[in-house]
Amino acid sequence: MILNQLPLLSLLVWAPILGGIWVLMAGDRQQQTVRYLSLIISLIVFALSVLLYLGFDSNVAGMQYVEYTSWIAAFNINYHMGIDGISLPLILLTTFTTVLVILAGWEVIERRLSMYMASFLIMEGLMIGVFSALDAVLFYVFWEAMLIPMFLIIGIWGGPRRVYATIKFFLYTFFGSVFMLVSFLYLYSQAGTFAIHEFYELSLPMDVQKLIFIAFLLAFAVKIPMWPVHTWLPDAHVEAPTGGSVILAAIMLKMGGYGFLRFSLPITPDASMALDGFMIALSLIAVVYIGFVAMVQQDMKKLIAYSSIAHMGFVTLGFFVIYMIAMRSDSLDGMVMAMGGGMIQMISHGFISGALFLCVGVMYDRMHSRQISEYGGVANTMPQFAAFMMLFAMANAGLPGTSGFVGEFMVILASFQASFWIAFLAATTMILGAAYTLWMYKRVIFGEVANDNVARLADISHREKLILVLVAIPVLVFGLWPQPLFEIMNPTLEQLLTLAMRSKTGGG
Amino acid sequence: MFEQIIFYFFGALLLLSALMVITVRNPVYAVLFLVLAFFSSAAIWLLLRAEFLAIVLVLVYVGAVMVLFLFVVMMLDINVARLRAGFARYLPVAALVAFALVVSMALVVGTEPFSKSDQSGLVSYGPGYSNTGELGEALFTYYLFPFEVAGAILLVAIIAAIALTMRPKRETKSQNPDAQVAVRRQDRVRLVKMKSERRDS
Amino acid sequence: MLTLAHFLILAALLFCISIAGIFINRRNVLLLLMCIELMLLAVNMNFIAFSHFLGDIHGQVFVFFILTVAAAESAIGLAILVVLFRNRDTINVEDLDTMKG
Amino acid sequence: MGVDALNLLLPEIVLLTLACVTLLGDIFSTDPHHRTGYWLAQASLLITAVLLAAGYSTDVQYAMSGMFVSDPMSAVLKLVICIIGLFAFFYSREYLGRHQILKGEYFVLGLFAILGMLVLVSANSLLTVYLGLELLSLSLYAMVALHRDSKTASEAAIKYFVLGAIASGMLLYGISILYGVTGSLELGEVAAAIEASEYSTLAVFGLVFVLIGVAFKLGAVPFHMWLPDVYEGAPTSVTLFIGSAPKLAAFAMAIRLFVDGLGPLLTDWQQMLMILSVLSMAAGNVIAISQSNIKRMLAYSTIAHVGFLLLGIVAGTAGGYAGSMFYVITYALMSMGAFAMIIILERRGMEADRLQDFSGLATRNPWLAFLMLILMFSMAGVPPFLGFWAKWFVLREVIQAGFIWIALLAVVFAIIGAFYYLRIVKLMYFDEPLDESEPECSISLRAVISINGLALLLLGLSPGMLMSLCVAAFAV
Amino acid sequence: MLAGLFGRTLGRQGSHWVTITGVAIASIVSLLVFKVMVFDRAPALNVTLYQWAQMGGISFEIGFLVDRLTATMMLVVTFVSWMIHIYTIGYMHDDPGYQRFFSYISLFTFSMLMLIMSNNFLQLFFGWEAVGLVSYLLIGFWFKRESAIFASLKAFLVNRVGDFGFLLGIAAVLFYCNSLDYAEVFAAAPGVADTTINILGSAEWSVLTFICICLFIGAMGKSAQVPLHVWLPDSMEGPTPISALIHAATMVTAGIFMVARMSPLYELSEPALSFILVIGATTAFFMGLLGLVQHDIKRVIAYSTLSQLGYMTVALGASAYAAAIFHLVTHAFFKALLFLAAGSVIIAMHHEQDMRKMGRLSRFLPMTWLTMLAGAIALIGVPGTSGFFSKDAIIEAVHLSTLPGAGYAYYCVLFGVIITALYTFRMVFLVFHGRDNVDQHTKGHLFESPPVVILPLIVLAIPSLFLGFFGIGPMLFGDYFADSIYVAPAHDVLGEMAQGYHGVFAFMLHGLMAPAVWLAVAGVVIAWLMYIRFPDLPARLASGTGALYRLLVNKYGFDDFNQTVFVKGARGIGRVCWQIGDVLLIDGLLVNGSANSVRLVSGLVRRVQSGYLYHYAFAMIIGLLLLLALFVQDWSTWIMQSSQ
Repeated sequence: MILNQLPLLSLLVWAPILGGIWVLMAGDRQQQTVRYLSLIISLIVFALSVLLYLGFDSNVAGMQYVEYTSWIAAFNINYHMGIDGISLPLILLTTFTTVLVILAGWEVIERRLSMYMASFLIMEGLMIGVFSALDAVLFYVFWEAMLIPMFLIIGIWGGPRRVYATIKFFLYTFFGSVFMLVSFLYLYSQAGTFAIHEFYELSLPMDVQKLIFIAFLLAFAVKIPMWPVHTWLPDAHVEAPTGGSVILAAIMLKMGGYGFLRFSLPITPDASMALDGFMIALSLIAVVYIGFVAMVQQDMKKLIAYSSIAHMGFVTLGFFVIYMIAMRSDSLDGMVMAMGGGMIQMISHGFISGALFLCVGVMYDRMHSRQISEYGGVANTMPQFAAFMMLFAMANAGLPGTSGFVGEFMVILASFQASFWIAFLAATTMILGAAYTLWMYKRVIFGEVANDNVARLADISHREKLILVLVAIPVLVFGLWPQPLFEIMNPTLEQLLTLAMRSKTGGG
Repeated sequence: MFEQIIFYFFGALLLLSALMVITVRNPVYAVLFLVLAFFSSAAIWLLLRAEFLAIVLVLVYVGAVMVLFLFVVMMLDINVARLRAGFARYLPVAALVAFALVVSMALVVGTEPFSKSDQSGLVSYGPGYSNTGELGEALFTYYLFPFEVAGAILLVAIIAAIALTMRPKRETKSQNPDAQVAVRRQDRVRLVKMKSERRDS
Repeated sequence: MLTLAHFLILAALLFCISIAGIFINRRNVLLLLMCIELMLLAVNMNFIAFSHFLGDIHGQVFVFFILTVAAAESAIGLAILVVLFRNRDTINVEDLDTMKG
Repeated sequence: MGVDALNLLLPEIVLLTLACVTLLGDIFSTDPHHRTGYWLAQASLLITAVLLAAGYSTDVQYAMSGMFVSDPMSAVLKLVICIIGLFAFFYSREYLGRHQILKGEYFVLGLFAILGMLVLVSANSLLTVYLGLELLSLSLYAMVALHRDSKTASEAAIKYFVLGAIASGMLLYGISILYGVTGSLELGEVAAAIEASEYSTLAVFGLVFVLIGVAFKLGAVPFHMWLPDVYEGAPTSVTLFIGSAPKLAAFAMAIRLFVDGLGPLLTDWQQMLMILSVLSMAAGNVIAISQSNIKRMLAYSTIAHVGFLLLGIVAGTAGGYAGSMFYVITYALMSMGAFAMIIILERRGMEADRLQDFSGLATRNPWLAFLMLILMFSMAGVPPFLGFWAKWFVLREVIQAGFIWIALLAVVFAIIGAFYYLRIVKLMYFDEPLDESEPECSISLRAVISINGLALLLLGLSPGMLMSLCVAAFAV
Repeated sequence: MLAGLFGRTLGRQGSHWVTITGVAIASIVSLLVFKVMVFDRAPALNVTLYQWAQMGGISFEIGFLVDRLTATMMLVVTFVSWMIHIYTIGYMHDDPGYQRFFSYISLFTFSMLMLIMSNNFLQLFFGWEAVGLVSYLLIGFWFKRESAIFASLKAFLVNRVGDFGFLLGIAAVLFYCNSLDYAEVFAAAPGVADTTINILGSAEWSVLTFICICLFIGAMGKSAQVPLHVWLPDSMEGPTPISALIHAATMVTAGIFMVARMSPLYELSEPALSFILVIGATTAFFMGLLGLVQHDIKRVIAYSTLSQLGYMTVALGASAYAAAIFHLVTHAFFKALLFLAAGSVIIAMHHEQDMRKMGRLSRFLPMTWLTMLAGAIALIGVPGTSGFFSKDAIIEAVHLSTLPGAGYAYYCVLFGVIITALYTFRMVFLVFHGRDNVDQHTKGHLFESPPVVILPLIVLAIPSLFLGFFGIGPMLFGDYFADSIYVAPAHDVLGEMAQGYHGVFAFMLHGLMAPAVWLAVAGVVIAWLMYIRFPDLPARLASGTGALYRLLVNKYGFDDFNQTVFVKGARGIGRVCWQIGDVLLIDGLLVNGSANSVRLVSGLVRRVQSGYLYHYAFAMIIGLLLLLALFVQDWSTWIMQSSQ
């Protein structure tokens, strides 16, 4: 169809970036125009992504909207982009979230507004680039470049310890990704190209695969983040401005998961199979250990950050439990369910954690405190807000009917097919998750009005209500009817499984 | 035999004076010992049938460069006494390093093929041979390019030396005629209008 | 009889002496310059010896250039030394530590 | 020697002549601002650059009885050197004016230094290598000391001079040994002779001394000691000059000596350089963290970068050399920009060389801050800036050559290095300015630095052309 | 039927009218359904609405299954909920959260229907959690009351513990039966009957047992069986209508319903059945005991609810599903009745719930007193009342059951009866008769509740008294649940009872012969002695049996145990993990540690750059020596030469 002729992906990547530069040029003189300009740009991009979705053929497993032009001829590096069933939802998530973030920063940000908006727009473009790059170098460029705006966002508009947090964030992620670069280069030296799908065909000996896998692991585990390389996340989240936290939680973390699907599993299947126990163990630690840690947090954002880690534990669990399923009971359905569960978990976590951060932001803008102890009885003064927050809290606790439930449900069901104990530990999240989320909710929202600051709180404005409603819709829709997502993903996932299940050690 | 005597004598002299250069208290003596070192090495070069370079070394180098050194030494009146304090402290480590270096260099240079006795000793050229001529020929044909570059280097040296050390004399009072001619009245005389003060008695 | 090795070892010794001189004396920059002259002398010795034993004039030409350059070098070096002395009234090496770390 | 030789040498000859013209023109003009000297110098560089660009050809030609070679590498490097010279003079002018050291000699010496680089870049004989090196170094010594009334400058000069003289003495000693072993000075013949002879030990012995000469010029650990002091002490404009162009020449020197001259000893100098490069990366990155003077910090970062670019040579393949070449060009652009930024930021004749001078720049002048941000991230090797591609290229070659562990080491140090670049960005963007004053500098200066900074971004977005140039340089 | 979705944001009046009409419609519709199902003998209808998700071969769907069982439940749920809507108008009319309340209970009705009408596990779980959510919301309805929100959190978490098992059960079902649809699962169940699962060590479990027990853990959470009962008494912090609707009539019976629904599975696993039996019996007896020492009127009823649930569970365990459901139905009515009556007392006493502050109220609240009495006798199972039939049936069933643990269960339920009678009439006497402890102020304006409150009481009182009379025949011994409940021949206790069943009156006579009735009577008598005749007896008794009494007052220490072990423990672990694991080890040691060490090193190394020329030169020389030593020296030859 006509859409396939249009270079939609390039538009998606470059429109926000150029738009961001435009916004930057507009300067801080007339803030209102800056706001509307950036809002319009983000809306346009979102519309484009919707076009993308409409034109997407969910029966095809392979890449669509492929664009291919030579970039650096000397080394056969190409501007090669395309999307499949796992990148499309993430792109949609990205564009959607950016709109929210821009709305969220509407009146809150006064200092260097244009720069704020611009960095978010530019980051949007880069993130879409990450999700649609099919050339390893291109992917890496987007992947790293994305750090710069985030670094600034946290550092400029962040909280008191922002400098520590942002430098920690940057170095952590940088640390992870350089090893990925090295392994890309190694793969290139073997395959003679940077095309990712060529890497898939490459056959490598076991020990090499393990090394590459570990290099990838460093990069993606830091991003996702997995225990024990997660400690940048709480700091970054706590210090980042609301929008920053939202983007971090909603999209950046997903890149780790995406990376696992796009690189680790297909390129080093044998290593993944060999190390799956290790990965599963880490994931379960993330679920249980972090669950406990989250329970004792005094800072709302920290608590949500830790809960994000726990939830991402499910993602990795879903991705790596497939090998055990294969060993235990060779049921393809189970594996698809595991992976799909992981994917759904990513998407829904994007919405939910984003929403929760927005909620915290709403309160923070009023009270300028994130300490749970300083709140209490907010429901008395902000009933509508309390209702929304209840919804998202429940979603975070994985209540059926919200999208938060779907992923966990799938993953637990699937992991049972691998081993009872994995399922058992994973299912503890039902208790832990409910415990820390609702306990926080109880202490913040319920109870008598704690202090007169709370008493002075005004209920959410129309803008905030709009934002929260916008998020609430997908949370509920995908909770009650996730099928559309599965329709998009299934073919890709099945193909991915075949890639992840074969052995590549032969001959290499 | 005669050559060996000469070699060992001047070699010893060379090393000795070099040692003196780095050990004597007074920089002036140091320079003079350096001159001595140059002389003795010139002698050894003669032994190696490099007359022109030997001469150049003595005339140009000693005659110009060393004198320059002396000049500078004299110009900057340096407190000789302070210059050697705590000298012995560093002697051992220096000696150690130097020795290590000597060993590692001598090992290579000494044990390698150069010491093979089959190699003919010092050759002597016939009467018709002119070292200078050879040198000049090579220099102005084969080595034209380096020669030019060397010229540039000398030019740089000149420029640098002047730019660094020459300072316009401030004490001399020179006059500037055209400034004097160009001067106008109002530059010199300033007329001030003021109310005449009332003298009250 | 004299072999190439004799001259080379002589040069090597000279070289080592000059190097020792460079950090044996911690006071006078001037002496450093002299040590450098010695070093060049050693090199020249090498070249001439080689060129003689190889029966090849190029070595001597090289020495010629070295002498030229060394002259220029010492000129500049002394100029810098003078500037230094004008600025700080000392050429004591141990006083030249305003920049460190 | 025929006409073709003259054609080959034309740029050098023209530059030499014009340098002399500049000298005279400056002497005979009484202009206190030395406009004549300045513009003559710029013109001569421009002409040379044009000639070089016009004379670019991908085949290798020898001239001057084989002492002069012109090949793609030399062509590219010379061109870049001239361009950098243009920029450097441009940046220098106002600075010199502010510090009362605006002299014609400055530009003349600069021209001669560049001439020396050109000679060095296309030297094909041990002799011309030595002479080119000396021409370059002597001019630089003088330029450093040119700020006559500055204590630090003269101290830096004397340190630079003494150590440099020692280094060149060692280089000479090595050359003499090589000459003794091979009985020749022309690099090709040297290589052939070493290939033929069985006494490799002596050759390696010579190699060690030669290598020290090169390492000193590049500033590789442990022959780097001069670098921080000179960078800090010298007038910033001179630091800018020293920090950029001569590195290219030194790289060329390394290639000439090791690859052209001592190719047969590949494995030996590979190992030596490996040690040096790892040491350099470690020392440079680690020490830079604890610096408070930005010129000094950049000096240490230079050392680290040198370590990285040595890796390409360590790889020992044509690709590796191309990688290093790309790296050194990139590095020259970056460091030039960084030092230029220091020049631009200085206020009321106050050197802006403390880190604090950068704090809050983003509020004082967003555009300059943005340029500096580009420079810093580029140095840290973050895409999409050019610095990333440089690291990428070198790493690629190192891995191609199979030194994966070295590559891992390199990236780890790169991470450590990222920290102090980030710190500058942090100062500019996250901290409050010490004073609200706008940096006073001419529009033209801003324009040029903008070109410089954006070049890093744009080249970073499409590095293909430059890369293929570098690859072509070693395709023969 | 989805009336619950209305009435969110309308005004006060609007909200209750909309919701009530909604629920009314719902109940009428369900009445129709009931009729269609029961009297017209229509086949069960099983429809699929839409596909929820499709993963590989497995497809999750949302659909409805309506059969007799469902119909019965629907009727009960909608009817009771209707009554309670009406009641609420009176009870809550001066509460700020009026609309909120209505929307909640309608939502609850919706999700309850969702639960009982689902045709697959997924949807069951949906409803399961949804009712949990609503009960959480409603217990914490007065969110200003610390105790209330604490109770709500507790309820939700404890339920989560149950759901935890439930989810695992579902996972197992999916794994072994490869589907979540009831029909398919039941079809596949016999096939997997002999497969075993290896949980830990070498213990081989029958898969079905595992599944059943997991599912039952869920039921334990919902239906508040020991040890997951702790939330129910606290849940009385919620408004009384809620206590009546959710925590007596409907939600808590979801577990019972579920097990009955899963009868085809349970029938295949005896261990599971006996497990259920024992749990149920324990609950029935010991929770009843607790009812004796409570002073809060609602808590007393709550504990009685617990023990009644225990009865139902026992019935399930004895695979007398029909009896369980029957008791569920009757219990729904009379317990709702009791609660509402208590509620009206509470209104009258101005939200005073302590029975020690009541007494002699029968004069002021005649209607309440009567209805309460009706509820009471139904509860203790006076012959003729509905409670009598259902409970006796259960006792009989247990008597006949042959499963391991049946004996224990039998005595538990038997003595449960006397306890029931005791605490029920203790309550009645304390509140309505005995010593008058009402302070004058309250007495001043103590008057009967408004008609909207009384009406439901009466309406509920009728079925509580007479439902059993008509119900027992068809429900227990007819083929009422023809296709919706499956009982293995081996366990068909009701079948056996059916042999001895000759009509309602015979059953009553037979009941009179049975010990249960007499025990009940004994209980009443004791209560009368203690609280009317010798009112100071209880105190002495309490002091006499100090230890036992304290044990009861502390509710066997369950709460303290949970508080200390789970809550504190969890926080402790969390703190340890955070402070030591994250902050100290990972951040402190690895992240910042490495950073600091680098900074330290750099601080040290920069010293080398001393600024002294000779040090610099020295460094160069050292470098030279190093390189020479490494690459040039061919030591072996050197040694050779030196040895020559």
